[in-house]
Amino acid sequence: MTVKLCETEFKPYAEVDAYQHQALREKEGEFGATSIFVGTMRDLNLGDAVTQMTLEYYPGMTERRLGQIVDEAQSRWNLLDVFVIHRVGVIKPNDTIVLVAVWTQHRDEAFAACRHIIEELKHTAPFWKKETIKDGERWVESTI
Amino acid sequence: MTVKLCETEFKPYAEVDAYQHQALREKEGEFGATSIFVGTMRDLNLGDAVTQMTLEYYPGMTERRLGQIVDEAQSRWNLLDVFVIHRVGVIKPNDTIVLVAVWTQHRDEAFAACRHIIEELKHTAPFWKKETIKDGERWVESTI
Amino acid sequence: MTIRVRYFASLREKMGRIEDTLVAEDIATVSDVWRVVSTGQPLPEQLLCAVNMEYAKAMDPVKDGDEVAFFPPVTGGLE
Amino acid sequence: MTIRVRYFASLREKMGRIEDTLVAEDIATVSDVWRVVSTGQPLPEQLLCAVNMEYAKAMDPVKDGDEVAFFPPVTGGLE
Repeated sequence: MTVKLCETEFKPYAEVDAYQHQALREKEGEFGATSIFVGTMRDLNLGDAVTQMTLEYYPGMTERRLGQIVDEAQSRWNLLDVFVIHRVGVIKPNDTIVLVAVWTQHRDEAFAACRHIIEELKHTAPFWKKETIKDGERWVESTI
Repeated sequence: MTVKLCETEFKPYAEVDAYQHQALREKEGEFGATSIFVGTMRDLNLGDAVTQMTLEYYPGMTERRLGQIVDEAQSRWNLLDVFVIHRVGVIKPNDTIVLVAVWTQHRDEAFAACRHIIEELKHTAPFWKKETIKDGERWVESTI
Repeated sequence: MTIRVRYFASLREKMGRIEDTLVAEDIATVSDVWRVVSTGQPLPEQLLCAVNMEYAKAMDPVKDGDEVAFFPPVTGGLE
Repeated sequence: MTIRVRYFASLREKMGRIEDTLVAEDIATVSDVWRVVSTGQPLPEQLLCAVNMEYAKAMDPVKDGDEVAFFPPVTGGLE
């Protein structure tokens, strides 16, 4: 299980590939399903062109909350491994914002856990998004 | 939308990465969600150690059915792109069997479509699995 | 009329051949095709059929030049 | 007792500062902390609170040395 925050652009597929080769080497032949979610910054939100966003976080608490989310998923499903990367700071359109990868024996639990983690992350991890649009900057209000 | 069968080992994350760079170049900034499922061969099935399997298919019909599954998903959800690779022939434990990647604007439709495609594929695409175990070979019966 | 009949997986092994070419006049449905290639057996309920690479039912019609396939339930690569 | 109070995002901008260090004796709950730093305002219902980096409620107790944080609803990176 690994959770990390990242202040610069990262390549989600190279990261997953490298992680699997390292962290899951002992579990080769054991995992049958991997569910991955990648969230990417769009250049449009609420009808406005967005040129960049800044993701503020709470150093210490954000990592802790992400770890708790993964632990909760771990206790609910039989997960062989989980890997989460979340960008913080200044983010440009088409940059990856978040990667969640879950390895399990069977596909049901991989999909369920990956979905659960991304929803918990979205609704409970301390991140706040400020967008730069034509008219200046705006904090984005919470949406469900 | 691309569907392909593959007779030799493939690297799912390198494939997704390359596909996204090519096929989705015009849609950068437009997709916000990517849901990926990777199915990997396990070395254990039905309680027996499995040393390899052979995936038989119906050349022509299998590709056609996979294309229909993707088209159906496309008509049901707003999908920006879909990429599917399925191994056929002789497969070893820890080899990737199937990759499904779906790009959308929002995460709900990415998860739903990816899940739907993998279930339809599992239950309707003409593939038959023969496993090599200690005592010889066996055709695997359908399970839901 | 001429019909190409193909078999897959465990059925292929059971039939002992990968395909047949039927030349006959009294064939109207998928079920008829099976009766001929199996020398009189009824079509087993769990067997799947396709006509020209589309799933078909026992009573679906076949015509000259069609490709008919019979195979066991599909199992995918995933368990 | 001494309590470190931190603000994030739009609340940080509204407060005009990133944190306060409270030294006071009459503080028992998160709500009390807010009353002091906001000079008497009640805790807005939509504001979130944490004590020592765990989500907390208005009436949760605070003690000497705690870190208390206030922030608007989280928005994640995804829309």
